Parts: sequence; C-alpha cells; structure tokens
Amino acid sequence: MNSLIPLLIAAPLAGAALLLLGGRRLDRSGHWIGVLAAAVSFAFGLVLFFQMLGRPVSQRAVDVKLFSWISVGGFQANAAFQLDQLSIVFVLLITGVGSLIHVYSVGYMAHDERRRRFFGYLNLFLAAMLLLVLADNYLLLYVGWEGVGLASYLLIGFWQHKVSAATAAKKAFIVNRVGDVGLSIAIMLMFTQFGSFTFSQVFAAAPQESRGGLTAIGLLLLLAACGKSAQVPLQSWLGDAMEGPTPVSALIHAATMVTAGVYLITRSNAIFDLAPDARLAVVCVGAVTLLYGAIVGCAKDDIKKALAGSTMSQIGYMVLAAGLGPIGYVFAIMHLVTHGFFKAGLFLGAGSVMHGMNDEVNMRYYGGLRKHLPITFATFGLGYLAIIGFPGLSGYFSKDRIIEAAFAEGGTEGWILGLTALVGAAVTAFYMTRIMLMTFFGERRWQPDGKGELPHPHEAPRVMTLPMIVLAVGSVLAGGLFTINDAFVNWLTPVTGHSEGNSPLSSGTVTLITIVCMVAGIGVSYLVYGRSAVPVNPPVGSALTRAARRDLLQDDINHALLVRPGSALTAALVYFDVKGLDGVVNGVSATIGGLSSRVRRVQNGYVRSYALSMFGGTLVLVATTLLMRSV
Amino acid sequence: MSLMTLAASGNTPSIPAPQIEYGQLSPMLIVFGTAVVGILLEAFLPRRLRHPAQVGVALLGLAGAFAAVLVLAIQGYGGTRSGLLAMGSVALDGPALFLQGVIILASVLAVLSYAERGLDPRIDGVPQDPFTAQAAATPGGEQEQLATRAGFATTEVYPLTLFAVGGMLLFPAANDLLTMFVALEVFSLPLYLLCALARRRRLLSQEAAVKYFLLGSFSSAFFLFGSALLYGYSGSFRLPEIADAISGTAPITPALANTTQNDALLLIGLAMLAVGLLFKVAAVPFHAWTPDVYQGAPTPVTGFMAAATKVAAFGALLRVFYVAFPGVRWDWRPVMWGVAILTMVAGAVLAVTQQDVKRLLAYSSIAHAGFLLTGVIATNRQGIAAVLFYLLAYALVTLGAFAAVTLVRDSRGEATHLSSWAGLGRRSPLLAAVFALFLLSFAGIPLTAGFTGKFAVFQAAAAGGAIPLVIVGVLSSAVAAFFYIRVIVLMFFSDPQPNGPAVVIPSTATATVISVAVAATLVLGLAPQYFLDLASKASMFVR
Amino acid sequence: MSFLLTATCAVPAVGAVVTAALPAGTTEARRRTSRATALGFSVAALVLAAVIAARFSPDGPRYQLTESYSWIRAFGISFSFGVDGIGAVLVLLTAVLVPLVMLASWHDAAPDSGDSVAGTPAPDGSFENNRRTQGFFALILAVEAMVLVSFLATDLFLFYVFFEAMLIPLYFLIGGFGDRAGGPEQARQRSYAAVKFLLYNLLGGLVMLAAVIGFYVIARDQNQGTFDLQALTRAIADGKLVIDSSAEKALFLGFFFAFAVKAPLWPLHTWLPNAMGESTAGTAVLITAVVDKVGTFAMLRYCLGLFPNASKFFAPGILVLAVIGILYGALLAVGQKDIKRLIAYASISHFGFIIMGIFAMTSQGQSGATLYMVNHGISTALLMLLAGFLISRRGSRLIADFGGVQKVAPVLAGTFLIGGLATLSLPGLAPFVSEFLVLVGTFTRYPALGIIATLGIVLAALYVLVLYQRTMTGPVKASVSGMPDLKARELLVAAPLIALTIALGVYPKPLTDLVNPAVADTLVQVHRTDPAPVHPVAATPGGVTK
Amino acid sequence: MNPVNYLYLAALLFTIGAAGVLIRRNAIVLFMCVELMLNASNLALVTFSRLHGNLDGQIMAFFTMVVAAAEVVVGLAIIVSIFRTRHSASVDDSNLMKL
Repeated sequence: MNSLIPLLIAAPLAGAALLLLGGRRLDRSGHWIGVLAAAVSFAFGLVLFFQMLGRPVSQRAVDVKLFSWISVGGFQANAAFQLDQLSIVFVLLITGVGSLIHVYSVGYMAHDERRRRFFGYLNLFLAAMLLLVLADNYLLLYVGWEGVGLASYLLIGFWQHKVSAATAAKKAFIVNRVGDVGLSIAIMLMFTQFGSFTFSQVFAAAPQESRGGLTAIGLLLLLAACGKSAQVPLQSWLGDAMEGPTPVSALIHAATMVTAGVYLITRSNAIFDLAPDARLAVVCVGAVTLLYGAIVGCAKDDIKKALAGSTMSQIGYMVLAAGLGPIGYVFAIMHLVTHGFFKAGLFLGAGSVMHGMNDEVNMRYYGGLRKHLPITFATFGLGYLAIIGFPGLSGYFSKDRIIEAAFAEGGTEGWILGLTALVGAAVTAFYMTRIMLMTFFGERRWQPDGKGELPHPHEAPRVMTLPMIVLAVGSVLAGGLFTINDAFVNWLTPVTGHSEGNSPLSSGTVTLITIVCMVAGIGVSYLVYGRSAVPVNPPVGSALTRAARRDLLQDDINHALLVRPGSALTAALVYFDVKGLDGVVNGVSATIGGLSSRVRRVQNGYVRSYALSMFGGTLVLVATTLLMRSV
Repeated sequence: MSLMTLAASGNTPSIPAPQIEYGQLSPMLIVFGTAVVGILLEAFLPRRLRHPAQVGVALLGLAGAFAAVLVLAIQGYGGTRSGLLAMGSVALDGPALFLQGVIILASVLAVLSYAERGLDPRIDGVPQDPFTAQAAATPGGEQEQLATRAGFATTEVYPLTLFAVGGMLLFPAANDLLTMFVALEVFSLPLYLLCALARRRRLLSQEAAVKYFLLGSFSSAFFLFGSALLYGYSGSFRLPEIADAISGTAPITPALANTTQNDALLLIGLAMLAVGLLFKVAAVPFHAWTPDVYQGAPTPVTGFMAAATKVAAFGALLRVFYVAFPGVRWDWRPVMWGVAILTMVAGAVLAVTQQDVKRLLAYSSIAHAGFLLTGVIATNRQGIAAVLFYLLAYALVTLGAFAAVTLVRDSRGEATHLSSWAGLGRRSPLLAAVFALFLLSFAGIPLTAGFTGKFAVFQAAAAGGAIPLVIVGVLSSAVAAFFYIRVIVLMFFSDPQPNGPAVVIPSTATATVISVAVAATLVLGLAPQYFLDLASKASMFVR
Repeated sequence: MSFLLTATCAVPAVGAVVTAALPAGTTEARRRTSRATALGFSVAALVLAAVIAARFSPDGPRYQLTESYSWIRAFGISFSFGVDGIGAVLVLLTAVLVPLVMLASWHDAAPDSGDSVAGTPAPDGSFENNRRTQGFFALILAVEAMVLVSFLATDLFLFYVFFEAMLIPLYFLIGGFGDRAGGPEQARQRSYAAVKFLLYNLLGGLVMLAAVIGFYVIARDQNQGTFDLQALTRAIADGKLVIDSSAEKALFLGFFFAFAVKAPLWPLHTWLPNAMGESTAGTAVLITAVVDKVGTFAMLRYCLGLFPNASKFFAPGILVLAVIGILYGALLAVGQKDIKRLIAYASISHFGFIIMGIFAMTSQGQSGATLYMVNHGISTALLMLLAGFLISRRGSRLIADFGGVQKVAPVLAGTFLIGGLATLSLPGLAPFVSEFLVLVGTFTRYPALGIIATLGIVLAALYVLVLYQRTMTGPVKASVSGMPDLKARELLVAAPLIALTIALGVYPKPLTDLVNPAVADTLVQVHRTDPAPVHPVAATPGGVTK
Repeated sequence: MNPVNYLYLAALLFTIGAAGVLIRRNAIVLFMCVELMLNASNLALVTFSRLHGNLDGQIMAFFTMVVAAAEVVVGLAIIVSIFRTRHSASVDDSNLMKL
C-alpha cells in the first residue's frame, strides 16, 4: 500500500496539470476538479495515517523509491519518498487544511474569470508542499521547496494586472531564492562531507563530522528556513504577499510555505542536535522574529497585514522551539499544527469580512460587524481565542509548552528566551484583541466605495462558512486532543527525539504567568480600542508605531543596503560593458583604422618618393644583412 | 690567366656549339613562337579579322604550351628526369614545370578576359574591348574619337602578352642570373606597355605605366648590380656555382680565393638581388608601385599582372634562395623575416581604409605576398610545396576577382569606388556571391582555396621554426579579414546608391574566367589532395 | 563501417543546396514549398540523430559508429567521424532545435516585407526579394550541417575547418535577416553586429589555427603527424607524444581562446549581445543554443583531451573568469532594456556555469556542464523564440514598450513564464539538474567558487522575474491591447520545448547514461578523480553502480 | 691600376644614378639616371670579368646593353605618350593615384 505515497503528490499534480492545460472547456467545472484533487489526496493521507497507526512504532517509517533521478559518479539522487510520523503530520495538515481552503475558494473566487487557473495553482501548491515533506533526501526536498516558491509566486501575483501584486510576487520569489542559496550550499556541503544528501545517510554520518562543519550546515539550513518561513532577516516578503487573494494567504500561512522552514529544521534534528552553535542562531532568529512580527502586527490597520505579522510571530515561536533541540521539536510541530487550524480560520474569516465589505481591508473602516456576520464572528472569535492561548483551546496547549521549553533551556539563555516568549504572548493577546475589537465591535466606521454606496455586509455563502466552521472546531479541539496522554509527543518522538529539560519554573507557574501576560495584553488592548472609539484616520503615533507601520523599516533597510547599491552596480557594469570591454574591442579596430589612414599618407602618388622608399628599403636590407653577419 | 693573354696566345680553344634541348624547352619556345606569329598577323591581317585571329592564335599557342608542360611533367621531367637545359642556363624541374603550368593557366584566363567585348556599349556597331583604340592618340582627343569610330583596336596586346608570358615561363626556370635578368626584362617591358593601354581613364592608365616603368627599371638596376656583385664574389652567374662558391666546394682559382673571402660582396649582392625580386612580388617596402599600377592598368591586365607576375617572381625568388643561397640562410632569413612581417602587417593594415576595389585588391596582394614569404622562409621542402600550392590558388582566385570587377560598370566604365558597390548583393546577388566567395578565399576561410594555401604555408613555416611569423600571420589575417568583410557588408547589407552601377552580363569569355576561378576556389578548398600531392612532388629544385 | 554519421551531416547539407536551388519564391506557394523542403530535411536529420542516439551503446568504447575517409593525406587529415556520449546528446539537441527554429521563423524571411535588408523596401519582384525565403532556410540548414560535423568529427583539422566555416552562413543570417523593427539606424547596427560577430570569432579561429599548426608540427616531429583525435589522445596517454610544458600551455591557450570567444567566456563576450539582439529570434537561438555549444563542447573534448596538463594548470584561472562571467552576465541582464539583449546576457551567465563545470574537472561538473549545454539550448530556445513571437507582435524589442500582455495573450505569457522559469533553473525543470550538478561539481573541489557562483541563482531569479513583470503583468498598455495570443504554429514550437524541459528535469537519466562514460574518460585523460567525501557514509551510498 | 678602383667607380656611378632618380623631376632625366645605374653595373661586370679571368661578365654586359636599348624603346614610348597628354615630362605631375 506504500504505492499510495506517490499518489499523494500525484493527485494534486494531476489536478494542476489538468486545470492548467485543459483550456476553457474546464472553466465551468474546473474548481471542483481542484477540490476533488485535494480531497483525494487528503483521503490517501488518512488511509496512510491509519495504516501507520496499525504498525508497530519501529516500522512506522517507510521508504519508497520510484526511480533513480540523477546519477553522476558518486552523486546519487533518487526520486524516493519517506513517510514517517513527522511527514504524515504535515501531509494531513497540508491536505486537510488545504482541502478546506479549496472548498472556501470555490465561493471566494466565484466571480473571478480566471478561477480555473487559480485552482490549478492551488493544486500545484499542495503538490509542491507534499513533495517537500515526503522527499527522502535534501535534493528532492529542494524541488518541493522551490516548487512552493513558484506556486506562491503564481498565487501572490494572481491578480497580475495590479502592479502591487506582481511586485509582491516577484519579491516573494526573490527573497525566497536568497534562502534557497543556503539550502543549495548546504546540500553541496553535505555531499562533499558525506557523499550523500539522503536523510538517513546524512544523519547516520553526521556524528563523524566536525562541529564546525555541522554548524555550517545548520546555519545554511537556517538561512533557507528564514527565507521560506519569513524569519528575520528574510521576512520582508510576507507582508507584501497579502496582495494575493485571501485563500492564498490562508494557505501560505497555515498549511504550506511558511511551515516549510520549521519542517526543515525539525527534519534536520540530527544535525542541529550536534551543532549547538547553529541552534543558538536558530533560537535567536526565532526570538527576534517573534517580537518583530508581534510589533508589526500591533501597528497594521490592514487586517490581512496584521494577521501576517501575527503569522510571522507565531512561526517565530515555532522556530524558537525547534532551535531548543529535543526539548522543543515536538512542540514546534504541535504549535505548527494548531496554528494551521486557527490561522487558516482567521484568514478565511478575514476573507469573509472582506467579502462582505467590498474587499475593504482597512480595519479602521470596519466596526460593529459581529451582528452582520455572525458565523464569521463566531469562527473568527474561536480562532482568536485559540491564538492568544485562551486556556483549553488549542493554542493554549501548544504555545504554553513552547514557553515552558524556552525556560527549560536553562541558564541566562533560558531566562531571556522564556521572557521573550512571554512578552510575545502578551503582545499577541494585545494585537489580536485589537483586531477583534476594531473589526467586530465598536461603532460602524464604514466608508462609501467608489460609487458612493456604503457596504452591505452580508454573511458569506455556505461553501465559504463551512470550512471556517470546521477550522474553528479544529482550533478549539486540536490542542486538547494532542495532549491527551502526550499523544503528539509520543507520536513524534521516534523521529525527533524528545527530552523534558529542567525548567527553573514549574509547569504550573509558567502557565500561570502566561495567562497573566495574556490577560494583560487583552486588557491594554481593550483600554485603547474597546473603551474609546477607534479614529478613522490613524493617529500619528510614536516613532515605534510609525516604524512598525512600515514593517520596522525593513524595506528601507533592504533598499539602502541591497537595492540601491545593487542597481548602482548594475548601471556601472552596463556602462563598463559598453565603454570598457566593448570599448577595448572597438578601440582595437579604431586603432587599426587610424594607423591605416596615417600610414596611407606615405603612398603620396609621387613616383620619386616611391623610389626613395625603395632605395631606403634597399639600404636597410643591405645594412641588416651585413649586420646579421657581424652579430 | 687573363683574357688578354689567352687571346694573344693565338691558341683559341674551339668553342663548342651550344646544345639546345628544344623539346624540353618547348613550352617557352611555343609561346615565343606564337608571339612572333601574332606580330605577323598584326602586320598582315585586315583590321576586322585581327581580334578573332589574335585571340585564337594566342589561346592556341598557350594551349600548346600547356600541353607541352603536361607532356614534360608526365615524362617525369618534374621529378626523376629533371635536369639543366641549354648549357645549364635553364632548369627543368618540379617547381619550374609546376609554375609554368600555373602561369600558362593564368595567361589563358587573362587572354580570355582581354577578349571580352561585351561590357562596353558598342559604338557605331563596333564592339569595344578593354583596350584603347589607338594608344598613340591623346586621351580625349579628336584622333582617339576617330579611331574609336573607325573600330580600331589595339590587338597588339595579345602578342605583347605572349611575350610577357614567355618571359614569365623563363623566369622561374632560369638557372643563371643572366637568363634571369633577361627573362625579367622580357616579361616586364610588355607589361609596362600593357598598363598604358586602358580604353577608359587613360590618364590613370598612362600614369600607371610611367610609374611602373620607372620603378621597374629602377629595381632592375638593383637586380643587375646585385648580379654583378655576386658574379664578383663567385666568378659565375650560375646559381649552383654561386652556391658552391659559398659553401667552398667550388674549384679554387686565385681570383676566386680572393673574392670569396669578401663576404660583403656576397651579402650586398644578395640583398640587391633580393630587392629586384621583392619588387616584383610587391613586398614591403618595395610595394609602393602596386596600388597605383593595379588601379590604373586596364583591369584584365591588372588581373594578369597580379596573378602571373607574382607566380613567376616567387618562382625565381624560391630558386635563388633555395639553389644559390642555402649556405647563407642564417644571413638572409632574419632579414626576410622582417620583410615578411612588414609585408603582412602593412598590407593588411593599409587595406583597411581603401576606398577603391582595385587598390584594395592590390593591398590584399601585398598581404598575400607576405604570407607567401613565410613559406619561402621555411627553407624546407614543405615550404616549397606550400608556396607552389598557394601560388596556384592565389593566381586563379585573383584572376576571378579582377574579372568580376570588370563587370560592375556605370556610364564611365568600371565602377571601382567601393561606395558604388553598396547593395550590389541586392542588384546582382549572383555576382556578389561569387565575389564574396573570392573574398572569403582571400581571407582564408576554411573550405576555400585560400585556407588550404594559408594552412600549407603556415605549417611549413612552423615546421621551419618560424612560429612567431605564423602568429603575426594569423593576426594580420584577422585584420585582413576585416576589409574583405567590409566589402561583403557593403555588397549585402547596405542600401544601393540610386544611380549606382549595373552589373553587365558578360560574354562567354569572362564567364569562363569567373567559372574556372569559382571552381578552383572550391576544388582547392574542398578536395585539394591531388594538387597538394602535385606540389609536393614538384618541390625539388634541380642543381 | 556504417554511413550513419556521414549521412546525418550530409542530409542538412544536401538540404541546403536543394532549398537554395528551388525555383525562386515569386509566389506564396513556391515559398511554402521551399520552407517545407527545408523543414523536411531538418526533420530527416532529426530522425537520423535519433537513430544515432539509439544505436549508441553507453557501455561500449568512447567513440562509436566511427567512419573514416581519406581527405588531405598531405597533412594527415581525414574525414573521420565518431560519436561519443557528449557528442550524441549535442547532436540530438541540434537536430531537435533546428526544425523548431525553422517553424518559429516561418515568416521571418518573407519577401517584400518592407524591411528587407536595410530598412528600405527591396524592389518588388527583385531577384534578391524572391530568393529571400530560400536563402534564409538554406543558410539555417548549412549551419546545421556544419555544427553536426563539428560535433561528430574525430579529426582535429576537420573539426577546425567546420568550426570556422560555420561563421559564414551565420554571418549572413545575422546581417541579412535581422529583426524587423527599426529603420536605417538599425540596419547599421545589424551590420555592425554581423561584422563584430564574424571578426571576433575569426580572430579566435585564426589564433587557434596557429595553435593547430604548432600542434601538428610538434606531433609530426614525434612521428605522430596526424590530426586523428583518437590516435592523438592515445599517443598522449601512452607517452608517445610528449609536448613540452611551456609549448603545451601556449597551444592550450591558442585553442582555448577560440573556444572562449565562441562560448563566450567573460571578458570575450561582447559580440554576443549585439549578434543576438540584432538578428531574428531564430538566428539568435541558432547562435546561442547550438553554435556556441561547439565552443564549450570543444573545450571539453579538445582542450582537456589534448592538453591535460595545461588544462589543469589553467583551470583555476578559467574558473575565476567563469564565475565572474556568471555574476557579470546576470547583473548585466538585470540592467538591460532590450529583451533580446537581456536573454543574451543571461546566456553569458549560463555559459559561465558550463565552463565552470568543465574546468572543475569532476564528474558532476562535467556531466553537469554537458547536460547544461543541452538544457540551456532548450530553455533559451524556448525563451528566445517566445520573445521573438512577442517582439514580432509589437514591433519593438524594448521592455518598456510592453506591459500587461498576460491579460490579452495568456498562453503566450504562460509559456514565456515557463521559459523564464527554466532559465532561472527552477527545480523540476531540466536546467536545474545541470546547474546543480555543475555547482556541486565545482564545490567539491573549489568550495569558495562554488559558493560565489551559487549567488548567480538569485540574480537569475531577478532578471527573469523583472522581465516577466515588466512585460507581462500590470495594466494592459494601449500598444499591446490588440495583441493576439499564440497561433497554432507557434504553440507547436513551444510545446515540444516545454515538454522536453519538464521531461528532462524529472527524468534526465537517458542523457546522463549517455554522457557519464564519456566524462569518465575525459577525467582519465586529465588524470583527475572526484574528491572523495570527507566522512563517507558507512554503507555504500544508495544505488551506486559501478 | 688596381681593378678594384673600377669597382669603386662603378659603385659611385650607381649611387649617382640612384640619387638622380630620387632628385630629378623630368621623366627623361630620371630614365637616363636609371641607364646610368645599368651602365655602372656593366662597369662592375666587366671589372669582375677581368678579375676572374672569364668572359661571363662581359657577355652579361652585352646583354645589359641590349636590354637597356629595349628599355629605352618602351620607356620613351610611354613617356612620350604621357607628355603628349599632359604637355609635361615632370613625374611630379603624375600623381592622380595615391593613398
């Protein structure tokens, strides 16, 4: 039954191929083909999951080799898949949440003339992500890795006629490429050191490698993860990526793309375990991003961008956890899964709001929507509670464990990380409450659209609300289910290993502090946005606020550090190519031409001067002949 | 014993009657004989019959000479049976026969393009050939017009050419300096005259003749003085005997013992002799006449000069250096290196800015002389073979190129200014393509005759240790390629001028010339094996 | 002795003659006949190329299907043909691309197009005008024939002759059938480009000629007076032919210079943007995807095979130039305003990769470089031909003249994007396999260079996506609003290329199987082995054969 | 007298002739200078003939004279025809073709 594994990928891939090549014939029914492809893949995933459950722990991981892909000398890359406990979690998340987003999109994109293509891209996205998590070696993973980049490029820029969308898509791809450089070099380094880049062989050989080598590999993998998971310093694409249709944002943020970095680090646990320096870098990146995203999330008025900041921050949690090593891998993945539910729910909710509000995204023009969009309000609300870690909901279980694990790192490091995580939790509560309050509570601040009509908010059709409801249920229950008997931890331990660490604070204490932080965040938020009316025009705000609105000046920094010098360099090189190199080429021919016209003058037409040149030539000839003899 | 005492003794030894091998000398004798017949025809035939008769006789004579060359070659005179004729003053060996064959071939083609009468419009129903109606008439004068109307034609060109051909046949075969000098003058004097006989642009034509004549006789004087010095050194004009004197194997007389110690005689004589020969091959710095003469002379004559003169002169150059001076090659090689480099570079560089197609081809011929000199410098058998092959290829392609030039005409005759060639590829793609093929061959593009020749001389030079020459050679080839390609660009990728020249459809004569040249370009480029073998077999000088 | 290889070269050559000799294209029907004839011959060549690939046995000797006919005995030159794995894949590439180029250029050489040669109309019904179509297709076939000979020749001289001779038909293709847009100024540019192309390459070829002669003379002095490649390499391997070290270096440089000009390697590249920019898209493809490959191919076969020690000596320097070329080409591509010049600079960057792979002297590097030649051919052909379709619709090559094309011509935009993605070596597409192999192959021996070169992939993304963004996305510009989408003929051109791009990205094994043994042999010639892993995996690495 | 002195004279005459070619403008005079060079050669030939005691040099001198005579015929014809055209025998007037 392992032959199902390739089919997991084949189903959405076939869907994509069919939709993209099928032409207009499929315009009317195409979206259902897309949904079907995703659902079939999910079904396969479930079957495989239950099969895996039925096997003893030691035999749960299976390998399937399809064919030898690249074979040159010692360089052997197979098209081979590995399905183990870690990948099946991702498979289910990707296909499950992915299918729901597909269903939602049927409604959301109902009026888009290019809907068929949209579903094609969605299917491609799933296929690429599945390839990423199912590959049994880094090179094949790389294919999925870039495939995800491509799909995100296509989807972020789906509305290509908008300049901003096209630019955002390009930015996403290029920033990701920077990360990909890290993955490429990491693979090359593995090949040079181990002669292989298959997971099993690399991990088996890793202990022989020097710490420096492992650290290098770890850092390169981190660079890759930063790109895909939008971690500082490669975070800048994520906010702009909101130019894509909302389901795309949901897909990128919840089920695919940004989770890939966490997967990569967790998958490479054997390397990171042996490279503490690399791990330190990972936790630093995670911690910084966690705060970064949270701060940005507080300042944004665009609902999607605020959620994007939140994603960045939550992924920061995961990366932080993954960087903690065996203490944290499992919780990173657990948070990833729960986050998948509630962030998908939140984004779909946001999409539903926009759907009702004529695609308005500015929260300052929302307000009081809870009565008009009850289902959206309910599902969004549950997602909200889950993300801020309201006790009993899924975010509570996963995030809490990460904060605990951060403290458990021990020493000063542990304290710094733990406190960072706590601050993050408080800020999360603040900005999420802000979103809730600005969107669903308070006065209506609706603005007339271009035709002067006020929006008529209405609940989305069932095809959109149904996925939201399912996701809301997941957001509520997932965390709890996972913690029963430490089921999730036990499930993943064979792959990632797990150790408890020794926290300076007891589990209960951490939980308590976390809840306090959360409440504090909510409280402050309520004081600012709940008690008083939200101004329609944003106040000037502090320097930090203003910076945060501009994503903490990320684009300005990139511009100053990379873009401007880069274009100056390019311009200089273009000049150099034309005037310098080509100048030499043309200069040579000009020199010969000039020489020619100068020497030509000797040929002056006077027979006597010709005779003179002959006579002179004779003298020289005679003289040199004689000279040759005397020398 | 001095001559005076010899005569005074009254004991005059009987002078043996010279032994002349008429059969083996027949190529030259046939040509000279035909030339004499031509003079007689000129004297006795009515005017209207002269043209066909002269052309026919000339072609017949040349064909006979060629047949004679073939027969001699088949009989093995180019190889095993090669030897000296006419009391040792003429050599019959591989190089001589090969080059005589080439010269005759070139002459046949040249005569054919002389005979072309279809290019200029008829005047009063009289077809006009490339030569002036009456050479004695002043250009543009009344007498000239009358002569033209009356259908006069300078049919003397055919016997003149045959005399020149005869001289050229003798030149590379000459085994002593006396014969060589006579041959030099025999082929030069008719050429001076031929230069002056253009129908159009007679001022240029006459100027070319004056320049060629004055400089030519100037160079002959050097040749002669050089011969005198060499005679002084060695006591003989015979090339092998000069070589013996140099190597010290000659029978020693007291006078000889005296002079052979004086290397200055040898070296100055050698240099001055070389000047005379280098003038004929148009090597820098003795090249100055070439562009002016090539431009001014009637184009068919230019073609003949460019092809046949160069062949003959290189033949003599080879013989002099390989037969007479191998013993002092360490003296002349460095000097010839310099001349070769200067010739290649100057020829190529100067051609870059030329605006007249005939001058361009003149400079190109200078550059080719440089390439040929690298083969001469090789001082090995491959060098001889390579030069022989190169000359064959060069002569045929050159004749084709000049024949093609005659076809591009406007109201004032040939349009040789390059600007009027613009867009020729669009008006007359066939001619442009053919001319482009010749240019590519000159440029040494593979699969053409020029490439094979160039490869042959360069590899011979390299084998002879002249690698730097080869490098200079390829670099100047690159420069040379530039101006050949410039012409191609002009023909194919530029707009034609509104009142540009037209391409005249030639008669069979010129068409034959061009076809043969095209065929030669391709055959010598694609399947040169037979001719390389021939040249290789012919690459042994008799002593 | 079979005649397969001769036949493969002869078919396009005969085709060229036949096409040129067909009756003048005074009517559309006649022109169609000449086009169809030419296409027929190119397809026949493709069939023969496929037969070669099928009959080639990777386990057999390096050169197979050998034939030899005497040509110029005086210089030890013969018409010797033989195919090795590297040659086989490049022959296939050539044979595949030429029919597609013809199909893409179907109307590029139509008469009375008003542009004709120099921006002014040719006189109607003139000879030149009527022969235009035939001339164009005959020249393409001539180029194909010469390229095939270069790939199949196992005689150094034979190779050299055709290496040089192919410049001439290409020169006429560039100069005579340029891009339609623009007036006299562009005609001037075009003839400048053609002359620059020819002279630059001719200079390279002439320098090589000096080296060829030098090599021959040295070999003859040691009784190896032949140009037969197999005999020469054997003699070098057996020590029967010993070239003094400094002479070997000089000869290597002579050869390498010619190949580096043709490839082109930075800083000898400046002819390429002019040539590709000014010629038709079909000609540009012929230059960059087919003809330039002869240069890199020759580096691999002749530089390494004949001068192993000098190759090793110069490898680091060449690698540095290659890496500079990778980054330089990419940066220049970013700065271009002209679509075709952009693609040209991208190609320069890619040639940097190919040359880097060759001189890294590892099996990954060289196999990768060979695959890269094929894949670059396919991907550039795709991108360039589509760019040509795009340009012909708008009549401008300037990026700024386009915008929003995807809205009006989605299929054109989509296929163009695939071409772009192939150019930036997206994993899953063929160029990725080769690029990664080259990078790995370089990294294992020269880690620093490998890392620097890897930066090129970011720049590749930049220039491709900037190009796509500016031309295809955004609001629809008025000038492109009526632009038709791809026609059936154009789709027929793009589809096989796209299919190949994907197929060879997913399953490159057929190619690697052909190439690997030849590369292994090359490495033996230069006495190089792959660097061993520092910590080899205990068990034999998965699936290692041999 | 030492025959070598004749050689010096020959060289002197040759040089004078060459200098005359370079200096004089009139085509006829130019040509006469060339003749002077030829005769210088003749003198050298005869001297060497005497020196070596064989007749070859003298024979050569005769041939030279014949050749010189032929040259005069041809040369004068050309010079006269151009004189008739231009009414000038100055070689400096003949420079239509240059560069």
